[in-house]
Amino acid sequence: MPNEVKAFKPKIVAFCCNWCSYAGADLAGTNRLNYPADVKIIRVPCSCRVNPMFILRAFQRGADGVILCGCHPGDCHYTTGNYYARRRMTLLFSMLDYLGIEKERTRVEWVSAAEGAKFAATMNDFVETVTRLGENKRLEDLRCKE
Amino acid sequence: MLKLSLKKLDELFAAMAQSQALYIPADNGGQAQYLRWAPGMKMTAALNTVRSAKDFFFPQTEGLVNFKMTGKTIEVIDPRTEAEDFVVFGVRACDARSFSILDKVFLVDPVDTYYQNRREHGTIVTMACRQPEETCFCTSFGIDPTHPEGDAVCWMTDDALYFEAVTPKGEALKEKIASLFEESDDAAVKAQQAETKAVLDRLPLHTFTAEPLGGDVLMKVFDSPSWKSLSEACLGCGTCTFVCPTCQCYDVRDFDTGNGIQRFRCWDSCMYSDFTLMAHGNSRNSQVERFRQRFMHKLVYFPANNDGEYGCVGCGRCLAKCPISMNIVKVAKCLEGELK
Amino acid sequence: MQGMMIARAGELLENGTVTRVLGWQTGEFVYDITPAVFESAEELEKGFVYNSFCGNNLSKYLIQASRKEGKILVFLKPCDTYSFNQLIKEHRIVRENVYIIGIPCDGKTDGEFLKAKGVKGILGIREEGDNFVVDTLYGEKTIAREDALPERCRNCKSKKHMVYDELMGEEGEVLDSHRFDMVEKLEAMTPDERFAFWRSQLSRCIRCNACRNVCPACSCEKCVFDNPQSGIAQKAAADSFEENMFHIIRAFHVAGRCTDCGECSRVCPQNIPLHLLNRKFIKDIDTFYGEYQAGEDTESRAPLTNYTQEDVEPSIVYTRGGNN
Amino acid sequence: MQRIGVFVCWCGSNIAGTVDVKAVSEALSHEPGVVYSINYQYMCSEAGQNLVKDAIRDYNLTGVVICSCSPRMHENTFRKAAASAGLNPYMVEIANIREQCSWIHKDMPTATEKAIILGRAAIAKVHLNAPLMAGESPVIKRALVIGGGIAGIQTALDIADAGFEVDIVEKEPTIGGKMTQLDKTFPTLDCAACILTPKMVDCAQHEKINIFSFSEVEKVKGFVGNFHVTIKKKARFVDETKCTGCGECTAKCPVKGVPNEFNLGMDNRRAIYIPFAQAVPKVATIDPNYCNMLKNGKCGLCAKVCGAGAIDYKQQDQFVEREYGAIVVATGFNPIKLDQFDEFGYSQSKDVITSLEFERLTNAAGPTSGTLLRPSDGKHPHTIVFVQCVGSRDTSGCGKTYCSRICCMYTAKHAMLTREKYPDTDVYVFYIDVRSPGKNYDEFYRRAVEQYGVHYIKGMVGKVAPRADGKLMVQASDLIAGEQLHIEADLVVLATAIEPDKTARPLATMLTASMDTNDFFTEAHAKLRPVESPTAGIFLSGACQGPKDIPDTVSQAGAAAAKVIGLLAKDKLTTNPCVAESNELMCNGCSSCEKVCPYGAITYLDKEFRMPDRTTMVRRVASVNPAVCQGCGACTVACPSGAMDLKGFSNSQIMAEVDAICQMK
Amino acid sequence: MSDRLKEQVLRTSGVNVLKCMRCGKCSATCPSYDEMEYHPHQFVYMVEKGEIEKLMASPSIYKCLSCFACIERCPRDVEPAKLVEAIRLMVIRQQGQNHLKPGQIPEMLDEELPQQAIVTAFRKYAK
Repeated sequence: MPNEVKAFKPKIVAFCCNWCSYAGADLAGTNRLNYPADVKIIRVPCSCRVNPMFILRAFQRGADGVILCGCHPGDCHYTTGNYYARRRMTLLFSMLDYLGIEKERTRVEWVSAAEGAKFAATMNDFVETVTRLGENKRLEDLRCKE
Repeated sequence: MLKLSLKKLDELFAAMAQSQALYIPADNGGQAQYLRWAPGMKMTAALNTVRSAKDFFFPQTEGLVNFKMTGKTIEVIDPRTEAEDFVVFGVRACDARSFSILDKVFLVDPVDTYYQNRREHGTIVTMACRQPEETCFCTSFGIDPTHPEGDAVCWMTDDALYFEAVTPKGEALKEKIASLFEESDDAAVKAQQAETKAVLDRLPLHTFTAEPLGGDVLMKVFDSPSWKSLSEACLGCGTCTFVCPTCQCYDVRDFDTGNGIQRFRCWDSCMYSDFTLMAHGNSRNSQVERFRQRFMHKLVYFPANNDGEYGCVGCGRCLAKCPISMNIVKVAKCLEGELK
Repeated sequence: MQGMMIARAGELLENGTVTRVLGWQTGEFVYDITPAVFESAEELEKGFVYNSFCGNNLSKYLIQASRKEGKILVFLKPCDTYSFNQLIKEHRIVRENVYIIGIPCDGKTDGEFLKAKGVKGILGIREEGDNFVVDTLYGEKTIAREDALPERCRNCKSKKHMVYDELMGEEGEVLDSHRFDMVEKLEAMTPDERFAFWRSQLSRCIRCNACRNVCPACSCEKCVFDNPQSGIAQKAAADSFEENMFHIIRAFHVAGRCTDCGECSRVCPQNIPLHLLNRKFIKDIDTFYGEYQAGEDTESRAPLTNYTQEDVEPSIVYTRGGNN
Repeated sequence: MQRIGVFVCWCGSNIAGTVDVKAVSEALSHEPGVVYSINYQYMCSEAGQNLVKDAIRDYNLTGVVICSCSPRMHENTFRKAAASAGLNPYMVEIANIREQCSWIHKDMPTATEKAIILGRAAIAKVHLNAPLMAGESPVIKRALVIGGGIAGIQTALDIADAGFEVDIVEKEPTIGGKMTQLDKTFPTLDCAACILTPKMVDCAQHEKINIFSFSEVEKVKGFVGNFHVTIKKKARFVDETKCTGCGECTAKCPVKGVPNEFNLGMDNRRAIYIPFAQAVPKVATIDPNYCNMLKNGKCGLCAKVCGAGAIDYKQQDQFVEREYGAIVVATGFNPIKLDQFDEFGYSQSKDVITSLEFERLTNAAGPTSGTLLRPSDGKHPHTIVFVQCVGSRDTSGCGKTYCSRICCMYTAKHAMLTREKYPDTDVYVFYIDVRSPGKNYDEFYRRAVEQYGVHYIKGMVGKVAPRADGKLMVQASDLIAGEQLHIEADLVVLATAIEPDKTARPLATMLTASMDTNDFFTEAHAKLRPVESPTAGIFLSGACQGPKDIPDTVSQAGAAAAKVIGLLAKDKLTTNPCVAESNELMCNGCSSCEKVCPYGAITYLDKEFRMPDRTTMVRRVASVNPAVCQGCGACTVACPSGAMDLKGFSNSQIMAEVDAICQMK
Repeated sequence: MSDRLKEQVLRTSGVNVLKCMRCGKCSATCPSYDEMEYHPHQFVYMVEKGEIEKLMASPSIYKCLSCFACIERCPRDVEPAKLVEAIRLMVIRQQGQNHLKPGQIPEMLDEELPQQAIVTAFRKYAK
């Protein structure tokens, strides 16, 4: 009898802005739209609150994928926050890719408060992508896995 | 004295690596460093490694104790695994001397068991120098680079390696590898030593001496007005300390793994603004004071406490690596000038 | 040039325009030059030097120096003037307290670089035409100037001073350099190759902080990596993650502010090509948000404190050409 | 160490149906710092809230974690409950185990495991929470309206009528703005002056309204509720308080050839002038560029004839400092310059005019006293060509990319009025699209076509060439007929695009209000907050926010006034305590944070610091105004040294959540 | 077929026909308007619809003077003249087979022939 291989369950951190994406996630819940429990949401006031440090920290602590959700560009509650977030994340992701770290582990998605379905679909897709990539090995801190 | 054709060097390494880990100076991305030998690995052509050999006994980071937290319970774990025996091959005379300086710090009471453990497991095979650099000044500290200290000593000529065991550890190693060697006289070694010594006399720093400094002139040197100008350009980075074979300061830090704490020590640098930072604040508040600490330690405090032995071995690494080219030689010469 | 500089600095000290001079001082060897402050003509005569080894970018020293009493004269090479401007933009230097003399530069080398070229035991160096003739313990060696210059100078981005109060010698031009060639080469690799490349480089890091402490953009009062409250403080890179973390965050913090002076790579004792990280950000910024050269001026908004509604989406990273 | 209480809500079966709430409260009770953990059917109910309150008292809780529905639902409920039990409301964190857990997962073990992790994250955060106090700032009960056009006037009147003081700052010698120059207004064709001048007079007479005419805003400091504004009263060389506006001086002034800006240079005024008869304030102004007395000290005639002794050649610019609780921007618009449009011959022929010039030509107070005459020869034009979209919807870089929005309607008005007054004229209107979406607008446009026989031609004019005989050769396409037309016209009227007034950009900088690429002020939210600027306390009225016609401008002016009244009606503003805070010891003063702050909440001060080596050093450091900061956190990431942090969502709090979520267990 | 042609026209011309807002200013400004069967604005619209063959067959393409007035005047930067040029080029390319072969050119060269003409000839016929 073959050894039972435990299916890989990725750890996903989702940063959601309070005004659009967190509300979008709530709407997904209200509409009972399923997405994997591997996704855990952290509420931030705005996508521009998310520091690249947080993303690296998540990977250090064992996350396999990090996704940032914010209001659609132009719809930011604070007018311009997501524009800055967009530039920061574009450059950060490009840098991670440049270092040879799988670029599919990071993602930015604009999800409005009305887009519960999009939120669920996005999370399903992201979990699938990260599951395919497997465990985060390139940006891991072994000390945190003891 | 034993002799081995350089063609058989790989065999020698293989033999040494058979029963223990073997580290040799090799190139990594163009930089010489000690690497664990694996078949095919070649020795570097560089005179010395960028980092010194102190890493083997006093690594840059070292786990001290772990605290594992489960809910509200804490478990204390000693992370040390029994160290395996290892051989460091190709250590230069300067680095070899540095171990005796480190021993004076870590093996005196209270003994640092982490250091002691590693020291006991290590066998040092040194290698005499043939082509010193202009930055070398080990002779200023009474070191003979043509005949280094060590558990065993090697000389390398154009075609052969000569081996001589010095300590019981060296003898033990010799036994394991003796079959590869042939007995030889020391004529070739002597010739090479003479040749190297001629070069040593032409080194720009061969007349340098730290002699005028030491514990006797402590306060005079301490209050020198030159510290300010000497340290003015210092960036406060740790390059000099981290490449130094004798710098032994460390800091103890906690790392939160999410499941507990790993307490580790890591090299500290007196050049850093948080060096010896305590609850009340910092005892050396300005870069001048921190800069002074480094050189006072090596040239004054250390000899004062250790029978006149300086805390420098003249390896020249800090001369080569300081981003602003300020170094112990410039400092010592300036202070000595003032003492005259 | 050195003579002119000493003479002019002496004049300015003499007539009271400045009270101090920031320049370079001779050392033990021909190449170990230290930035230094001179306060009199005698000091200048005794130790002031300007030659092919004066690679240090003096701009960062002005953060402290310009806050002291009196005006300070500083000699800035073209690439140092970019750093100066950037620091002015960030209100780090008190401009009124600085008198800048722009000086020409045809590339700076250093002892370590020559040694990497296989020169051992350097005793002296002469510049003969386009060559460096190096007198060593083991005989004389001739190296073409071009080969003796490190990457940052071979791909010099500008011989033009962005700011000065007075200029010595001819003003140069902003150059078309090939400084992104290596970045492009890396981009063309597979992620696995890139990962292997950066691991082999960054694993050598000894976290001496030389790159950070020399960097004119890394001029924080307290670096996040030194600050226990930041949550990411590190004293030593304990493992590969921390090596990556330090260099990613450092590059990110200087993104859009880095003038590409190349000091980080010059000072790295382990010869890690750190400028390739900064240049990646510069190149990305140029491609995504339009050409931007930090330090070109003192007014414009930096790319990371700016935006347009039409900016590219982060997904460009997945979709753009090149190797994945 | 905090003393944390954990409260797990069943939400009936909403949570308890999928999440093993007992297991959750049991698991979380073992977390460090947790001294109390319980589950209950409905935490948000009176009884549930009492559980929380009692536990706070009984167990001396310093932190509370509620595992329940979304914080968007009940965060406030539980904060209030905590406050009533004496715990700082910001010591409460919610773990969302309903919307983000029980409702999306079907499998109980999975959902329970996730709920525990979410609870742990909340506990980790609470450990680092600090009590926060909502601040208060007083409100100065006076508003400033910048711009005295119809937008500014309407806003000022509405605010003043509510009983608050209002200052209007107008850069021209009179208020009234562009509307004073119009003849009739669509779609009802009432005379602009007839509906505007009473409002201008109301302003002048309103005891709560203070008009600073011929004045500009020089400097703005402060924040919502508490602005300090310096107003520059430009020297008009006439004492406003003495001048009666009798007009004696303007009649006697010997300098006659000054182009009259009110009539767009189509006739002349004197060096001392009152812009028009109904000007408010009706006070003369001396134009120093033309006045002989001011230029070379010879003349002084006006001073001699002035019975009130109001002329003051020595008058200087004056600076007035005023305080305001709110500022309304109503800087309006201008037609663009036409120098990029040579094809229409505007600079080559006097008979090619802009629509605003056409307004003056048909206005009874205009240069022709209301008779439509060609500017070149004073003859009656028989063929008039109107060209729409001149410079609007232009992406080539010559004009403006947007639709100027008012041109279709005023062109229809011009065409209609021309046909009505001069039925013998042929009127052509070249259009790309006719946009008439307002109330009664399309009917208005159709009347021009159907009732007045205006020739509307779908197509564009390509060239206007003046001929030697004074005719204008108009070459245009008729896209529907598929032919190229060549019309001999007497007058060509260009419906010129409009752009924000040039003073708007520097003003926006002073106000730290954001602008779009066209220099229109941006609104806080395009749909939901259209009259507010993202900068608190700054409101927008009229065309400074985007092209607008009079009805829309007046509506927006009223809306802006309502917002201002709402603000001024408060004695104090409660500020959101979750704001950014700069640690001066770490701040570099680099200005990165200030650049990304959408609210202008960050200012800099030079502060003296004692250095570790006991010397002192003056450094520039950022300071956040908590009354203005909205807590987005953009500055925290822009700050390289980590000096800037956000209360309630601090770096360490967010990282603690990350850690808890990623924890290996 | 027409899709391929359209794509080719768009590629050669570099024009984005979707930017057109149908104002007709190009045709209003065109000096050759009356000579043309299809007018500048129709070029834009017909390319958008993919009716390239019709345009290729029309003498209109030779009536365009390439004065670029339409390009100059277009408020949307559509550049109709570039479309006309692109369609002309397509016709010329089609005719390629019936005309010179590169091999024929050398013997036709004479001293008087301007360099420009040689280069042009290669450009037109070398394929």
